[in-house]
Amino acid sequence: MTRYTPLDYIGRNKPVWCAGCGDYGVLTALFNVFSQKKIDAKNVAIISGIGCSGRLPDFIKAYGFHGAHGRALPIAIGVKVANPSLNVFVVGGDGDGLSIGAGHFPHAARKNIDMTYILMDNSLFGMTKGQFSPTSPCKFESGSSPYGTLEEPMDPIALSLIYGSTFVARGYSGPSKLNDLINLIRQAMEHKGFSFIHVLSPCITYNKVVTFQSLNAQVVDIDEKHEITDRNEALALALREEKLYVGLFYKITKPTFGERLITISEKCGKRGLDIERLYVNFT
Amino acid sequence: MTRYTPLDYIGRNKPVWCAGCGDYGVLTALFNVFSQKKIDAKNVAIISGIGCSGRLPDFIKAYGFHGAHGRALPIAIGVKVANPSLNVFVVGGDGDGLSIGAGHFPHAARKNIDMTYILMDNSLFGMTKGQFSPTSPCKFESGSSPYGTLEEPMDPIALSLIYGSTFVARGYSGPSKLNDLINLIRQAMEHKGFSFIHVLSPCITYNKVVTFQSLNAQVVDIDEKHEITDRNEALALALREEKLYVGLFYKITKPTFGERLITISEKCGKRGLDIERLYVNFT
Amino acid sequence: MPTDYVIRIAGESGEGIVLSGEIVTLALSRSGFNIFTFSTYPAEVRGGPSMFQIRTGANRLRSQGDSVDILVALNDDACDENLKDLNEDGLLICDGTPEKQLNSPFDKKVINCPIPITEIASKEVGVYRCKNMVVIGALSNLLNIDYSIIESVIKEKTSRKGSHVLEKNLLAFKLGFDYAEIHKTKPIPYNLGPIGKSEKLVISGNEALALGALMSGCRFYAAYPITPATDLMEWLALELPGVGGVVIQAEDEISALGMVLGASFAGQKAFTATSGPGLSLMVELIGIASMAEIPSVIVDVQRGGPGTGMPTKTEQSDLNLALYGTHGDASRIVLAPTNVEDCFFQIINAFNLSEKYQLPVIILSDQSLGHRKESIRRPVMADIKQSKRLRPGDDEIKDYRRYGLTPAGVSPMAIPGENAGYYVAQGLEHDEYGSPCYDPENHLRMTAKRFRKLQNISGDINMFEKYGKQDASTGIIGWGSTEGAVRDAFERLDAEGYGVEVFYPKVLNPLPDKAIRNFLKNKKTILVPEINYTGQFAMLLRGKYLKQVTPLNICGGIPFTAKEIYSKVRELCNR
Amino acid sequence: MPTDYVIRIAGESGEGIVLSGEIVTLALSRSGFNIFTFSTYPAEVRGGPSMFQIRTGANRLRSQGDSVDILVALNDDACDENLKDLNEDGLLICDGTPEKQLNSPFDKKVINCPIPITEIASKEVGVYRCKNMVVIGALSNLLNIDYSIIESVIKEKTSRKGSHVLEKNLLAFKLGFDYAEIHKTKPIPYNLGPIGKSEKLVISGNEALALGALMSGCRFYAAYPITPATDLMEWLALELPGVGGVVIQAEDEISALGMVLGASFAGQKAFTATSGPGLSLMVELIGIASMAEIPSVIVDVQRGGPGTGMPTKTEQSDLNLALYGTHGDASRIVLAPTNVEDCFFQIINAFNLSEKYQLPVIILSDQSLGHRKESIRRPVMADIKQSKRLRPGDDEIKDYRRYGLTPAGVSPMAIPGENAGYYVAQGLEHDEYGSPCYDPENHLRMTAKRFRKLQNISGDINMFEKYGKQDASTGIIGWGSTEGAVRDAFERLDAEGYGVEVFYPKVLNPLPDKAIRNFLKNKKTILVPEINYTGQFAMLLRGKYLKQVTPLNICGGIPFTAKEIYSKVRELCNR
Ligand SMILES: Cc1ncc(C[n+]2csc(CCOP(=O)(O)OP(=O)(O)O)c2C)c(N)n1
Ligand SMILES: Cc1ncc(C[n+]2csc(CCOP(=O)(O)OP(=O)(O)O)c2C)c(N)n1
Ligand code: SF4
Ligand code: SF4
Ligand SMILES: [Mg+2]
Ligand SMILES: [Mg+2]
Repeated sequence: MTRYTPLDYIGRNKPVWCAGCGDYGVLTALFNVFSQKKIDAKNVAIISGIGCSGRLPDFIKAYGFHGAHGRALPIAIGVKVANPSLNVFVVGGDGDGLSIGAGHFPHAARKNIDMTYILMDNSLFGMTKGQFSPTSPCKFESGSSPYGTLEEPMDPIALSLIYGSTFVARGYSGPSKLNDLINLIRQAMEHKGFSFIHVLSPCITYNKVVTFQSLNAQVVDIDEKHEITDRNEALALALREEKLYVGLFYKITKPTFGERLITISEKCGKRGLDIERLYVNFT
Repeated sequence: MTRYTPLDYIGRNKPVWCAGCGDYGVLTALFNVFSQKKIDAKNVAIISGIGCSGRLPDFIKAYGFHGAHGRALPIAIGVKVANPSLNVFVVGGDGDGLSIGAGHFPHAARKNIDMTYILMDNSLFGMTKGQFSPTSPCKFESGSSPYGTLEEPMDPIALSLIYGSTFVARGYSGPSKLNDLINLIRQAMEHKGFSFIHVLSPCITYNKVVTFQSLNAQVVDIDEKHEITDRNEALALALREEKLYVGLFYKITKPTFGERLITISEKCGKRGLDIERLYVNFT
Repeated sequence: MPTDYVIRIAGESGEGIVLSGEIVTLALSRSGFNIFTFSTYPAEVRGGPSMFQIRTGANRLRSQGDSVDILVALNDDACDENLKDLNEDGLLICDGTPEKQLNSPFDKKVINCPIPITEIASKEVGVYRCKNMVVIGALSNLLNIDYSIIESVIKEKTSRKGSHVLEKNLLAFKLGFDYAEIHKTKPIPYNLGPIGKSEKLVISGNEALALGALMSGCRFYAAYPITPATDLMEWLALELPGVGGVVIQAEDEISALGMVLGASFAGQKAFTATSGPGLSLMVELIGIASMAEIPSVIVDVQRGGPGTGMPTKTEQSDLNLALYGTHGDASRIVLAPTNVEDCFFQIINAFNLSEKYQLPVIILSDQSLGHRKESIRRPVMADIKQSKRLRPGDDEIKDYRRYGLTPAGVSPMAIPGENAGYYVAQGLEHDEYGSPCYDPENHLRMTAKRFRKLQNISGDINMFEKYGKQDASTGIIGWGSTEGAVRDAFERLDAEGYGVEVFYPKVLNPLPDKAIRNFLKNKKTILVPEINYTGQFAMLLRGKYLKQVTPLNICGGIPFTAKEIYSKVRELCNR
Repeated sequence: MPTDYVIRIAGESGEGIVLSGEIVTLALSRSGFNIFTFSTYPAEVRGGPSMFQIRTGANRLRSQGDSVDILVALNDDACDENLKDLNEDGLLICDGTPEKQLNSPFDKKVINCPIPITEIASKEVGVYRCKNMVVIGALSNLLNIDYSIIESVIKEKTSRKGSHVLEKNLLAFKLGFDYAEIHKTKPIPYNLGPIGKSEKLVISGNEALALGALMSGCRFYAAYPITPATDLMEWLALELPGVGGVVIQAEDEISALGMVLGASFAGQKAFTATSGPGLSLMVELIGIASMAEIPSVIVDVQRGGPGTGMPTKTEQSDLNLALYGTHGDASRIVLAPTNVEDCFFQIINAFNLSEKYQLPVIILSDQSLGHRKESIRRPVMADIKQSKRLRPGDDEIKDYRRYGLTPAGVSPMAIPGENAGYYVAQGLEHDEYGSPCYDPENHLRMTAKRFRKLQNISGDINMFEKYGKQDASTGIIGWGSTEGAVRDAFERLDAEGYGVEVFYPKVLNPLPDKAIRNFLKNKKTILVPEINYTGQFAMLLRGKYLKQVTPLNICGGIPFTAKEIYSKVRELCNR
């Protein structure tokens, strides 16, 4: 690439999202982060599952993998481990990441893979036309819950903290917080380790409860005094029910999976391919 | 049943566990709980996945379902919802519940299904001969991690708390804590809602790090003053790294999934099977 | 004089095409006409071409029609796109004023009725989104569909969006009607006239499956949303609680089937529905159901594959997965309903077979069948037979062998809570008691037991449909949703004197061998139409009956037309 | 005079049977003999019968042997259990004193060498668990296997358990040797004598796959433990990091294959191995690999199914799942190695085909092949050819079409980080650029492209093995691990003048059609031996070639003996 304006990262396909969908905010933020950091798109891989949010890789100039519903994290781990020099992003919805993909999230986080996971949360399944999701509020009425949901919503921030992510933040795709979102994504990308950003990204077509309007009234910036290296404090902040905090909850440094892999290779003394030594196993 | 001694609950099959395996402790505890509560075995369903621990249903007189690796929780939900009068238990290993089954745990917990999940944790995969598991300590050397593991272990208590279990406890299958384990399981069974017991249950054949000996030195009873209805306190206790607390971490009362289902039926006015009313949809 | 005609409403996803189609459908049905709908739409929520097609007439309809009689185009792109399918003397309702010229080869003969749809909606009604209602108004006028019937359907379908919306909709409808009344120039030949109230239901394949399940006594449904099966869940979520049933949205398809197995183990009739990707995820547990002998029903509303494929398009490419999906030799039953009414009957069969034989039963529907609406006779509750599971008697409980070796392979199944028939539903190979057992003879014995259950099924239900001349040298044998197009083609061929016999098995595993052998015996040419690339059913027939067949495959995500079948058979006969 | 003999060490799981078998195996191999092992053990860690069988001799060995020449029984149950398999004039080493009487029909002719195994271990050595070493000592003496060779193998295999354990083991070994020396009464006929050092490796099927993968340049492995595939992972976990590779234990099989696809997308050769339950879970992603055209290799070490089935027993019942598993029509390659050496070659083929055609490749091994050890020639690195992925050139990058329609169906694949060939690996149906596309013609075109890739494969590798008389009227056609027993049977039949031809395809999808048609052409009787219940391969052959075949199925979790094949063919020929 020779130019790095946000427009230079526009992908081959026009977004198929409804006009006004929260996901445009995330896309715009990514354009801006890439531009700010003058990222060469050839070094970016964006891995997604299935959902409205999962269509993002089609709309951005970068390598992408639009695989199976809920499997973006394992695929991304493969990408990053195979080529540690790539900037790896995972994007997907609340259903993709917390419903069908719920089993992969803890394992990606605790490995501290050096990548950024952006969970675009609209509190329902947009792509399949509006059924409730793991983050739908209590008693949420939807096509599959016409009398209201029966379960309590999951809190992606708390989960991510317990799972061992080393960078945990919440952003909001509403215009008022777009700059903050850009900053969060940039910091996440700069962070060495597993960074998780929970983005409140409303579905304007199916969600009549969690909307830009409702969120504008709820989101509150995290206090500047918040100690981002204290996991218990971060958890307490996440679990406080009255407020919906946005900003950086937690950030610490730990060896990444890649770094630990290198120590293993070193333990093995980089012996190289010595066939005769291998054959000793069998003689 | 006419007699209710612990021996009356012995199943058709002799345990196939290695002599000395921690899982015997859990089995004994269940015999005793059933005996204490004079449970009629015909009302008990024990659902398990695959693993050494998953073999438990074969050894106890009760209905059982020894299904697929990692799928005990969904199966158990089906059982309980279909027949709410059954006493439903889920038993299984750390691999079964936290590796392949990791995606089901949060969803069973937050539904607050009225059943008891006993996770028999030996910090490795016993059945497949000793590979590391999600609860293996850092740098754990095993068949599949000859140079030590690279990831941080998961903490089942913290997970369970964040997932929304309404009863969270840790037991230990060592002889010194067998009575406590019996009490915990009894309380869990009496609890209305999703009760989770993390049982430290060492594998004496493959685990040379997490052993009865090491655990005897580590386990500490939870202080009597601990406030069991305070989730943040319970979390803090779970996350304290120096100590391995055993006892009841957390217990609150919330409507169960079954109770909430009843409210839905009531909302629908128990209209019964009125075919003509249904046909209005199509005319 | 044709007894039926085809209306197509075409536009862009988001223009309310489906709603307008549904309103016209219901209005026509209430006017006494039979219905057969067909629609296509993109996988995305917004954007991309969308269309809703209604074939309607006095007699039973079995396919979507070969071409379009009345085309309603909500925008110019849609007009250009769809004009090729409009009959030469068809009626065109497009967006514009009478002066609008058409750049189409047909423009001379076509009856051109331009309506300023956008203008009326935006300016006169003041709501752009009301375009679809304007169009319904015009249709009502031009096709002589009773004004008040449509009006009341609009009220029912849109009133819960608030009185303001309803008012605007009704206004748009009226303006469309009036505009057409004033501006129509020629008499419109598409007028089936009044016909009187009908007793039929107008219902989709997915709805028929859901309704049939409910009427079969099923009270437990767990699933994970997936196109094109989600509406089945949504219907049940509304209706099952009212009859004491439960619908659970599981966290994924594995969990959904797990819940179904658990509920069935506990004594409930239970089922799940999904599409290809979900069925792929379920195959491990299908093996468990087969091994542990748990009755269970799984509906697969097939869509274009592989992978995420084409979520809103139809295909018949999951047959192999249904027949063979899961590791090991696992017995199971596979059913294939042929039309909407048959969906209703086949799910009843599915529950009965699954309860009786303690096997997983997979029903193969597809997007076109699941989403199309047809007029069907009203099912009568008293006609529905329900099979019961074999239960152990008191004497059998004493030394209870859950997996006892019986001549038919079916063993009595105890239910938790009912009596002391403790056993472990066992996914490991096991002996008669359910205790794990790896003895070689035992494995053979138990495998044979599980497959023995398939032997008696052909006696159980009416497993196939067959029509035409038995001595014909040309046969058509297919499965599932293609039957309607084949039947329409057959009737034309038959009328023209072509000797053809048609065979549609409803059970694809185990196939009704005797009847199929009989059918195949003296056929020279055997056409096997399928909506897939590799000819999965053709391969099954070849393997089972060692007979050469002529596959006819289409692979574009849309169903066969009767014409395609008709032409192919003529070509084969005239060769 | 037979040129080889069969030793079976039998006991209970936990008595160290496997270790003793491995020690004898290695000692025999170092003494220059060829090896073919066979073992059975329960799925549980403790308890249940276990046995380790070693066939050894001067020539290449291809099956486990029809019966046992030397039976070593560590306890009385094992003796009773296994005696039926001992030859009439076999050698029996059981636990007891010379006075011990055998209640067996053979006791007259059998050479009875009771050794007080338990007594020596418990009393003289003081360690009950050393029973297996006592037995090795006796074997060393009676079969004339070099004392010092065994001694050093014992040292290598058990020294890491500490010097105390090693000392006790060596003592037990010596006492067993000495006891046999003193008490043997007759000359023992099982003495193959010294033969000189061999250059061969003695290696299991799983190890050969792992070694082959490493030597093919594969540097990424992700898997989830499962019997009987776990040891493949454990070997790679030890060896791959040393050559700069990575082994990841994933949280489940779906994740494992996901990681493999990610790594391959990023340009690495990557693979996973599993058994049936894991393959079932992987089928959704196999469809994605086929759709998005991601090279990937999946090993399935089959075990008894369905469900959890019989984890430690062998079966060939995942063929259908490998061929058809996943929704939709999904192209893939399926390979089936026939013996341990072939495992090595087939995984190299797998990587080459998968890279060249950008397809998922499934290798079907099984428990018996995966766990048996055979003597194989030393592979030479220089002989290993490696295919490269087609990459886009600079001009192609400009308007890069990842899924460009080419005559062979293979399109150049850009790699992230290398150049500006941005594209989205697409699980939705897509156009040439990878943009989602639901156009009917496009779907047909793209499906055809993905299947076109299968057309050229038969030219690529030596896809089959064929031997015997071409004009024979009796043929045997099978797949995978049964080849050895068939070859042994064939040689006997051939020597006896029965005209038989044998065909083993190494590629099961796409089958080498031309060669198979040729083979089938003038055969009257075609035997298809398979270790499964339903005859999955027989059904495939019937479907593809419309030819009647004679299935020979066993379904007990253990491999064929040559005798079973031999008898069946004789029966067919003499009919
Ligand atoms: C295995 C499988 N199951 C179900 C689906 C259908 N499906 C597609 S997207 C989706 C959920 C979308 O919700 P979310 O992940 O929150 O994304 P959103 O559309 O809301 O951005 C579902 C259930 C699928 N594609 N694959
Ligand atoms: C789908 C699938 N994958 C893998 C396996 C193999 N397997 C059986 S048990 C097990 C793990 C056992 O570990 P854990 O759950 O901790 O139970 P434990 O034996 O330690 O009690 C595995 C990987 C399987 N049975 N099914
Ligand atoms: S349906 Fe909702 S989530 Fe999907 S594109 Fe439209 S607004 Fe966005
Ligand atoms: S292997 Fe370990 S977990 Fe399994 S039975 Fe033996 S001691 Fe218990
Ligand atoms: Mg969402
Ligand atoms: Mg474990």
